[in-house]
Amino acid sequence: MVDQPFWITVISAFVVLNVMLIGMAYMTWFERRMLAQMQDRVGPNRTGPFGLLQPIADGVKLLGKEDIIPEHADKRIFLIAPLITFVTAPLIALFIPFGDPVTIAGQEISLAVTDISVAALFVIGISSVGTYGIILGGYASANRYSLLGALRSAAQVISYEIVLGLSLVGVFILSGSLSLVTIVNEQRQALDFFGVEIPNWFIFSQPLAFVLFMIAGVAETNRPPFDLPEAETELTGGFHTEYSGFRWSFYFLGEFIAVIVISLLAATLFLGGIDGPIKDGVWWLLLKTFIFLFFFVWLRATLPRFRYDQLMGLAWKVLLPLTLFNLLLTGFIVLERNGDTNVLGFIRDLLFGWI
Amino acid sequence: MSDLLFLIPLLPLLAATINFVFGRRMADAQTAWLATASIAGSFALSLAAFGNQLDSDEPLTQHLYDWIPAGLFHVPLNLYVDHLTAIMLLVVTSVSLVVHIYSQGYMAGDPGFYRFFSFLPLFVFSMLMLVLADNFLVIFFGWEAVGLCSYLLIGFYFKRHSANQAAKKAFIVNRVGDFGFATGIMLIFWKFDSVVFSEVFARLELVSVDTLTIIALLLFTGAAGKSAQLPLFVWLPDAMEGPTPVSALIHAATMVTAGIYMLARMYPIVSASSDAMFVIALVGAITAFMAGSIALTQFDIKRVIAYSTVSHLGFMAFAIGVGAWVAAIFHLFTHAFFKGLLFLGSGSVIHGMHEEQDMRKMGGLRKYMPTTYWTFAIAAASNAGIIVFAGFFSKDEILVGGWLDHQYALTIIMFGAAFFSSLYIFRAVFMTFWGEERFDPEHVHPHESPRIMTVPLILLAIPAFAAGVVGLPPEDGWIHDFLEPAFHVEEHAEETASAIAIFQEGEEHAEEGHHVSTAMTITFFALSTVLAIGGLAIAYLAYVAKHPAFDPRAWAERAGPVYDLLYNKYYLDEIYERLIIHPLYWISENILWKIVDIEIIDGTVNGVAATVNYSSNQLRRVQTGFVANYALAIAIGAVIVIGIALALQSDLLG
Amino acid sequence: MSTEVLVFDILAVVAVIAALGVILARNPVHSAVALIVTFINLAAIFVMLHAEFLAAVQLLVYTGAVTVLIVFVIFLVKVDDLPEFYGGNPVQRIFALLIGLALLGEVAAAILTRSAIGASDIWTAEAIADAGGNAEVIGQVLYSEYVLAIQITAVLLLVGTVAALVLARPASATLPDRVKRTGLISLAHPRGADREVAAALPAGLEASRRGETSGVRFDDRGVILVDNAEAFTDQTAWGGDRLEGDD
Amino acid sequence: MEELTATHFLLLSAALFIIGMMGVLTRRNVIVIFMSVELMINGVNVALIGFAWEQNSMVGQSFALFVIAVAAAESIVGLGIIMALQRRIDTIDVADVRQLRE
Repeated sequence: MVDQPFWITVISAFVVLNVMLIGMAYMTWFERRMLAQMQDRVGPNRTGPFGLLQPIADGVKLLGKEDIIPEHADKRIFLIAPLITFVTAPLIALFIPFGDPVTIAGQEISLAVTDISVAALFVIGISSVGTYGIILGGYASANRYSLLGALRSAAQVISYEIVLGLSLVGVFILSGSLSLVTIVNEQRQALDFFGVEIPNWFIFSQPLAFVLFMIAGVAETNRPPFDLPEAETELTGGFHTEYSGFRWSFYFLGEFIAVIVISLLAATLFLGGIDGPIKDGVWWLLLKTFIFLFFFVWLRATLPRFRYDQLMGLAWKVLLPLTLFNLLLTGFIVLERNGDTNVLGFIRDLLFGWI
Repeated sequence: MSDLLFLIPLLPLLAATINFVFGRRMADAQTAWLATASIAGSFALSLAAFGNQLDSDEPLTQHLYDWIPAGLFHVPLNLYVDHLTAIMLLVVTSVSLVVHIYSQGYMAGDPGFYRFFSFLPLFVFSMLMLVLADNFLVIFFGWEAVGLCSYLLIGFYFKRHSANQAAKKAFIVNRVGDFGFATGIMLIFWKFDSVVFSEVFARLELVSVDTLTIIALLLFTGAAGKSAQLPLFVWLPDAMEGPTPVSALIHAATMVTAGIYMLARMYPIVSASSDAMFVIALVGAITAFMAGSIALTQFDIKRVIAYSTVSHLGFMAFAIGVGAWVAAIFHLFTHAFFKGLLFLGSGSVIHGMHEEQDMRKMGGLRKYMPTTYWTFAIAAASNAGIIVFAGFFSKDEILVGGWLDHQYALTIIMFGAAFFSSLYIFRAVFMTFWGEERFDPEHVHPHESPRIMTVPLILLAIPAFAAGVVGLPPEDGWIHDFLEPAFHVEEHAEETASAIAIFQEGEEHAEEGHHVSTAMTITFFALSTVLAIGGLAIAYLAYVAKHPAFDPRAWAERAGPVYDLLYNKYYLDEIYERLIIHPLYWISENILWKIVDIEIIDGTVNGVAATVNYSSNQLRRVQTGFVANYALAIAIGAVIVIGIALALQSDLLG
Repeated sequence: MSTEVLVFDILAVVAVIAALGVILARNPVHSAVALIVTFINLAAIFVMLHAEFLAAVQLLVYTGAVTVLIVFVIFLVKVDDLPEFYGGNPVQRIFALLIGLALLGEVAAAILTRSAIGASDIWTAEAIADAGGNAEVIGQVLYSEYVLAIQITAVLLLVGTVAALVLARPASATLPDRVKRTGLISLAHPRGADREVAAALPAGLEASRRGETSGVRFDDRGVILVDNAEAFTDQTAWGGDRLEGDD
Repeated sequence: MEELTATHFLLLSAALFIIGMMGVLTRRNVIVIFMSVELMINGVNVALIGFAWEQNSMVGQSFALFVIAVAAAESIVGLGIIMALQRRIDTIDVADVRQLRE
């Protein structure tokens, strides 16, 4: 861990959060443009070159809109709820290592804003707090559709959060740490794969966990094809039916931040983060993240929405058993590799141990 | 080997459990073979244990777990196999195995088949635990468990009133003995602070001979109950209500010898007290004589054998009493085979005669059931002590032991008992298998039993005939060499029976041959043979040749009151009825019920109940049903408790 | 006053105020929100106490799972329909207040006069850092000294899960109930009703189902048909509601 | 109190515990009572972790972890009971649940 004064941490946190906000703003632009391309449309291209100023125009528009509060709404909660989603999402970015520590003016600065030993757990914990934005927002709207959307969303997020968390345990076992910095550093070693040197990215050693993580990540962010909470055709917008103006934009932006964060996490946890073939650095991380972002958009453009019972069934009956299996397998292989046990001995003990 | 000891009792227990739980749904053959296979496994392991002990003086032990670890009272559950145990293991498992096989034929078609085959292995388990015990509590556990199994199996035909009565009788009479046994164990724990055999035996010097006498007599009370000694033998003849294989296994070969085994196991305690030894010898001798004489007059074939069992148990007790320890175990060993065989043979007869047990309605059966006849005859010869048969050698050693111990009067009584042995058993043989056919040929068609029953008979006939070789040459045979380590501990009391001294010196002066001169051996051989052949001859003359001088009916009339006395089993049951049961009824009714129960106990209970009722009715108002109220009460309690703790801690209260 | 104490004071005061909010709020949802705030503050305090792992667990388990469940249950049991039950009976409340104050006084006295402090163990902050961090150390302790307890806890959780399933199962399963339940599920279920149940319906019952009382009936394929929109919309998607006049 | 000491945490713990206790004692809504119980449990956890911190020990943290696990199980069952209560007697008002009196 890098020993640095508190104020540097504050500054770096400020920088990261703002970068996240900008990234999120342009994520909207990116998504709209990509969707348009995929659907053989043009997309927003009027505001600025390639429509690059579109997010700013949108922001101005949303801020200028009226902030409507329904009559029977639980007013205080109605006001707070969007903020919960909006605030918790980018917090996760603070745990992600954006590079090796750099030395500026004799002061060593960590490019991971916080490097605590249980960072990965905090990531999951904070994302679970984000759920409250949805639940409470749906509840406070005093609207049946909103409540239904909120409940669906909460059930969905909780279910997939279990899959998300457990799919990471294999990574934790392999890296022997919950710290994201350590996990990245672990992946930067070379792995000898039948004579070929490949990076020790966990996507190679934990392919199943990676797939599960991505599925759960998509569901966790309420993105298509898992966007049941806001299923327009069924629930007229879900939990944010009653929201408008900048409060609505908080939900909207929170979701995009969550997408970016999940992409960052996937890149960090499974694709080696800042590790790259030529020179390690944040650019590799951004490249990988970008691939995942594209993947999210691609999903939205191509896949139809799941039915709700299918969605829950998928989480509990397919993904969860798979994660547990993956966990079992990983634990077993690690034990085997470390020589803490061996299959033959185990079977022998099992069969003949009583003698 | 040590590690596998636990399997010896565990296999039958498993079989018993499986049969008991699932037996109802299993086919009869499945339950039977499961039980038999488990016993066969135990037998094989027992053979292995025996083989191990054959050339080792080091006992096998296996620590299973600590049964009761309660401070000073520490009872481990250990299995312990020394030479004595090894012999007992062989006897128990081999006879059990044969009986299990036999029962498959005997019990075939019985509606309680699976029940039978769960109780029987359970009995074997209990008996093995008894035999394998290394401390008093475990032996007591086995002791009670075999009692329970005996109860269950005597009352096996629980729809029959007499079976239930007999079961209860066996159980209650045994309780009397067990009371003594338990008291003895308590006394031992009190005096020695341990219930483990080896620890107790090592501390014998701590207590006086008088205490040891009391302990030995208490233990003998238990043995008298289980091994049917006077005055507690009355249950054994009634126990014949159970299925015949049960009689063979439990009430002839194994359980009833538990008392003898236990006394032998308590060798250091018993041998330390010459008074106790004399009492044991006396009781044994009288039991042997009385039971033998009763057997002369009975007509139920199983009862004859039952009294014969009592009589032979008397022999064994006498042997213990005169210090002929090896002879006692030797006789136990041979007796298990020939008496088991007698019972199985009688079972075969009863089976062939359609459940007829009265010998007066038999006769001439030898041509119908030759296998049964020949095996029965071998067993009878063994029982009678005809020379070269197994029983001869073991019984003869007992008589020699008695003589050597200078118990001349008792030994002469024992000669009488030996003569009776021959007389009554051949009486049974001749009445059953010889002479005219007294059954009704219209209704009874005697037939040989199926092979599953005759094969066990043949299997048992071999040791019943030949088991005596282990005691050859007399007084110095292999069994002496084998068992003497078990009866060889430091001398405790000076006045111990001389036989012990003989064994001890025998170790040192083997060439002197135990002080038993060849002349004496031959004399006793001759005497025994004369008596046995005499019994045989008289029985033949009376029941086959019909010699007028030996007409049984005439003799019965001539003996008159003596005959009645014998026929009615010395009126023991009636005496118990008068002396114990009637007064108990009276006390129960007039004092315990009318005064103690109604006035004192009921009064107290009702008074307490009324008080509780009243106060509860008052207290009921506290129960508001509001959870919050209850929580409040808890909180108040917490405040008070913490307050008290704080006050005690601080200096407020000085 | 050091920064640490200041931070602690802020967190603690917020936690206590939120805790008061839990028990004072009239709306259970507000209570739950206050509870979340308390929990998050406590998680932060745990971080101050070098218990990062516990802080994360606090966040995951309490904030992320337990409270979400509570909020769920609040929605499911429809608190708004209940009569006002903000407070208990006044006597009880006064008593409770007094008892609470007394206990607070006692405990505060005990804490402030505390003199006996046990011997220090080996896990100083440096030792923990050397051993690889809080999670590693707690893992070592748990899986060495408390390995049996861990196993038992796992079993407890499993039992708890099963118990919850049993408890949350509908109380009775008589045929009408089954029909009702199946009917309700089937409405949201594109594959239609449970045909076996529909087939097992006695004729009379089916007739009554066809009648006005419920507005729900079965056709001969076992598919449930709804007569009017009331019968459909008057039930919740989570099956907690009943049909009109269906008592 | 210049330095951060265990006393701080113990006082916080006591405060949370007693607030939770008051909630249990005064409220009638089972769910709020339930939340109050969670508060009490958390109070205890603060004390456990505070002691662990004071004594550089891991025992307190381990215990707190077990407390959390047990509380999780308790919450599943507790909420299940609340659901059953609602379904069975159509209320979650403890004042209406008076079967204990019988």
